[in-house]
Amino acid sequence: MAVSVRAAATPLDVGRIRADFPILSRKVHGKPVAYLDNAATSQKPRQVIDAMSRVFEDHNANIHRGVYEFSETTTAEFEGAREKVARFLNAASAREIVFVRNATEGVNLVAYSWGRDNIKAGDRIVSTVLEHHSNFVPWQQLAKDVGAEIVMIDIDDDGRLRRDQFTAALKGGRVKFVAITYTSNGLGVVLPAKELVAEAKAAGATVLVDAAQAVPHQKVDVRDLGADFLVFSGHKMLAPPGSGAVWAPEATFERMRPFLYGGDMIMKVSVEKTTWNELPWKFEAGTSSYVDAIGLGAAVDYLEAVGMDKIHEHELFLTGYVLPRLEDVPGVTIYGPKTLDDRVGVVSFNVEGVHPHDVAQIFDREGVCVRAGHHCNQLLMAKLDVPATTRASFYLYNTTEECDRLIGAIQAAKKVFGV
Amino acid sequence: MAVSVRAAATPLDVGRIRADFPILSRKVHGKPVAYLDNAATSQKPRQVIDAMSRVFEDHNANIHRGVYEFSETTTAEFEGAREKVARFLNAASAREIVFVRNATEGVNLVAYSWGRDNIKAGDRIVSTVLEHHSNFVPWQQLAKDVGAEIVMIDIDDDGRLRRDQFTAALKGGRVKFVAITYTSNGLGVVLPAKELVAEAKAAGATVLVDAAQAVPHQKVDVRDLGADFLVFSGHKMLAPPGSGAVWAPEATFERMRPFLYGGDMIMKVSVEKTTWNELPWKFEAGTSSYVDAIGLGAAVDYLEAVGMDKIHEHELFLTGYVLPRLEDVPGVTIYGPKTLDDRVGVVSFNVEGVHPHDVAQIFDREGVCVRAGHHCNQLLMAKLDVPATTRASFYLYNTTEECDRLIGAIQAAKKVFGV
Amino acid sequence: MDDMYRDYILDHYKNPRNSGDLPGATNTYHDTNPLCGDEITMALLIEDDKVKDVRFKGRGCAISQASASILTEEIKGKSLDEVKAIDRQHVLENLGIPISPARTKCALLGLKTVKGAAWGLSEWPGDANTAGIASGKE
Amino acid sequence: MDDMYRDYILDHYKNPRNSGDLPGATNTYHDTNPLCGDEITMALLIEDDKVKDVRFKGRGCAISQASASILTEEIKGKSLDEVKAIDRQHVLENLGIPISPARTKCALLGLKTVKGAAWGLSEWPGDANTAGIASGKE
Ligand SMILES: Cc1ncc(COP(=O)(O)O)c(C=O)c1O
Ligand SMILES: Cc1ncc(COP(=O)(O)O)c(C=O)c1O
Repeated sequence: MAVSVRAAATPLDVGRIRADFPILSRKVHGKPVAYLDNAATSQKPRQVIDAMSRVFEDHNANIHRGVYEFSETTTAEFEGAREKVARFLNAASAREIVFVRNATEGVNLVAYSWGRDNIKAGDRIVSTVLEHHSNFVPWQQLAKDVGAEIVMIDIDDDGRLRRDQFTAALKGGRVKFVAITYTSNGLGVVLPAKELVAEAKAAGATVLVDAAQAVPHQKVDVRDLGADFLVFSGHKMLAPPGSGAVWAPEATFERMRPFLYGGDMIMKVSVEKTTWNELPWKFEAGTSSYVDAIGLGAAVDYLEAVGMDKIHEHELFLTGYVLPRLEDVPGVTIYGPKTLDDRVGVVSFNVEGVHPHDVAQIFDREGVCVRAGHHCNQLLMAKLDVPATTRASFYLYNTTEECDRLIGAIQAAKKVFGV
Repeated sequence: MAVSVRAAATPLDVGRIRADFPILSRKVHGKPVAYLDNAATSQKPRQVIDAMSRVFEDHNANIHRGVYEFSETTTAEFEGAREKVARFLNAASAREIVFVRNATEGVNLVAYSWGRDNIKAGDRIVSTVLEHHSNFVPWQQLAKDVGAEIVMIDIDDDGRLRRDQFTAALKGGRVKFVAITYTSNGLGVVLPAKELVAEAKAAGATVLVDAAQAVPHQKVDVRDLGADFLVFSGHKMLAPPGSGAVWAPEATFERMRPFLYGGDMIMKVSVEKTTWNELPWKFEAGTSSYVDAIGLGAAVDYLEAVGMDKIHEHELFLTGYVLPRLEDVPGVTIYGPKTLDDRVGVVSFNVEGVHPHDVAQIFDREGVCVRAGHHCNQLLMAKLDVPATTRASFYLYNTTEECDRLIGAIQAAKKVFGV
Repeated sequence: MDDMYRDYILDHYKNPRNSGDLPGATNTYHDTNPLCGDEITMALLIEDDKVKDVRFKGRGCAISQASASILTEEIKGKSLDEVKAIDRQHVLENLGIPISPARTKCALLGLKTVKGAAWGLSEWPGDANTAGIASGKE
Repeated sequence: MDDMYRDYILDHYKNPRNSGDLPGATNTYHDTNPLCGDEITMALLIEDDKVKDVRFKGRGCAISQASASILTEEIKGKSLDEVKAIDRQHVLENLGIPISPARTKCALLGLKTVKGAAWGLSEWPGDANTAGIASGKE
């Protein structure tokens, strides 16, 4: 990343960006909302909301088979969204982009369709304690079903992946598959995904990269990354829930059996035999969530117009602003790296004497929205030996003023609990 | 159904209903749009569009785990939508409703989760030539994978299911599973689903009913029907694409393994073992399409306010209006029943000398949207021995004037082709 | 909110009543709310079908711990039948603060463990909803 | 639209040129567009690397049949290399009417069968898009 991570100012015109998000002018319990739960889901700009309503108001029709204007227009917008996603990820073609509901469905698609045919008894699957449940449980269950073995890679005290363990696991042999996250949703750590992929591939493994927390926050280039599969969700990047994609090279998708069977993914059906549609439709059965996908296309337009490098820099600016202030509050423990290297704007912490749920509840009264819990990271919680953490996570529309309110809300919680 | 099927007038105030659908005032090629492709997907009323935008503008947050107002409000609306769907179907509880993207995903959920564990080599699966690909291909592929056998039930010349064949198939023994549609999307035939379910269950089979064309058009009561599984899509019933559900009794869902694995469907995750969340969340992995589901809740409200019996009667009124006029056009062949008994407002036909694609293209110029093709019914097309049909399908907002324009468009097509 | 962290709630949280081990307990039940990490072990000493004594150990949020603490005070001396009859509504009312759906499981974990102990369970019998105790989704 | 069903298109549809069997054909290729049921069998008589004669049989929409008919007129007498070089753009322009994405496969089925025959294929080699012939989704 050629981004200065010590920026003393943000490169974004945040005021102008905020004006695009209707929800950001809302009040909660009489206070302006400070939405700091972006790792869970992002808010949506007017441009995305309108792109979706416009379909319904102007030219809604089922896609792909209608020989009439509405259907052709909607199909063009839907396939146009796919082109945008392909371009955004620097994919070789739109045929490498399969739309799914979310990153979770994407991982499961790969597990059912590629995994069941390729992972055998005795094979090893490498995963990490940083994984979101969505990129661990599908592999755990597949391993159980076929008799494969899961090898877990740990983190160091700073929350960084134990590269030595990763290398040793690959050296151990029999590693058929590696499931790694690009960016940890629990700690904000960015993994050296490109290096890990190269190392895994050199050892003969197939690699899936969970980019659910990467694609929204940094420029991700699938050709540069070199993985076999990459998944992400639209709802974390200004798009509606219900949008997301699996990327894979065409040759990989071609060799895979379909996942869901039904309308639109078939070519010819007879009682005896069915043949499949071309890519990417072979993997999209039934009526797509086409309005959500069109929303994703509008979100990509929005993010590109702002600039991914600037968004990343803005988040690091906020993280750099909040970390020292957080460290200054007595009784606060921060989990994960305290520097800005290889990091995104996710800050997990706990307040001594106050359970994260109580922290979040008191924050809510202050209009500050954060997440409290295990963040679908129970393996990480076990490693950190805490039941839960409080997590603040930033996006392009957040401000230092909101960071101040976060610190203020911690003071409020400490006051209520007398700690 | 206690509905008079010979109604000479509609029970609906269609003008008032149309005012709720912004798209219906659109023009296509200079003509007011006559949207007659409702079996493919329906249009959306302002109430549904607004319910969705409101989430984004007012209280969007990821559901289920947020201890703050936005998340609690969105969760309440999402789970409220589930309650509405449960009530609409007369389900015993909201825990019987699993949200999925569409009917197709619903069938696949049952095939992967129930089917793989219960259908064995040598078992028979009964299906029909009326099935949409989405309720045939998943079973065909499962049968292939496990070595089960598919038994197809034919239709008579009127498009009605061959009850004798159905009974004989069950008598033949070894029938483990029956996959039947409630209503044919190709011919508009309503099957005697309750009787078929009872007969199949008496023979010891498990039954899935594809209600994708039933739930939008008639009152469907899952308790009365008595099936083991029922699936439908929201987008055909005024709701956005991306919404839909699988219904099954709790005990059935309890006994099934999960389908998709990941966030939100788990209870406790450790490296060794994962336990599942309660119903229905056990089957909803990752971030739900919660805004689409909230749209489905608003659609159910709308349909209930209008009244399902009246909607059904209105569609039969239009069908009764159009069928004789269609029969009067020389060169037109109608497929499916020409009476109004056990029927919905789907009318399939061909015009001699004009391919359905050319028919639909010329209709488009007249502002009339219909579907031309195989309607994901290739087994039915083979049975009818036609490559494709032209299909007009009605919903609560259609009018006799639009029916007249349909007939006029046929005349236009005939004129262009000189037939 | 201010309503939620009332003095008596915070007092029960910081100074839980009937806290600790109960040597000689006849019925013990442990449960967790894995979604937020709340944990409670409830120990009862039952004699003549009555709750002769009760102690609990736990960790978790103020709501779960205060609710358990309040409940232990209430059940001491009650008959087993009375304890089994306590319902969620009662517990929520007794807490005396507004509980949002997201916190309901926290507020009811104490009751769940009391019931588990009263019925002499070792594991919870299926869906907590079915048992009419916990509710909603965490 | 009026633009689409021009007289010459309808004429080619109703009176297809080079229609029927071609006894002695050296290269024959059949393909379908399963999504709408269009079918075309293209038969070529190749001599000295030239298309000496061509006939086709088909059923389907006006666009697919007229496009095939027009194409047969064009390729007769051409060298194999010239035929192999015909691209989709040329066929669409030659048709002379606006073709929407939904109808592109109809318009290009004729070309696909001509190419299949010219290359002496028995089955299409993978994805039609890859082969640079058909396009978009039906
Ligand atoms: C009878 C029937 N079943 C299933 C489906 C599939 O619905 P979806 O595409 O929404 O999954 C349809 C839609 O055309 C249908 O008509
Ligand atoms: C790293 C990571 N992977 C996967 C997911 C799952 O995303 P979704 O719930 O959209 O499927 C998340 C979302 O929290 C995530 O942060």
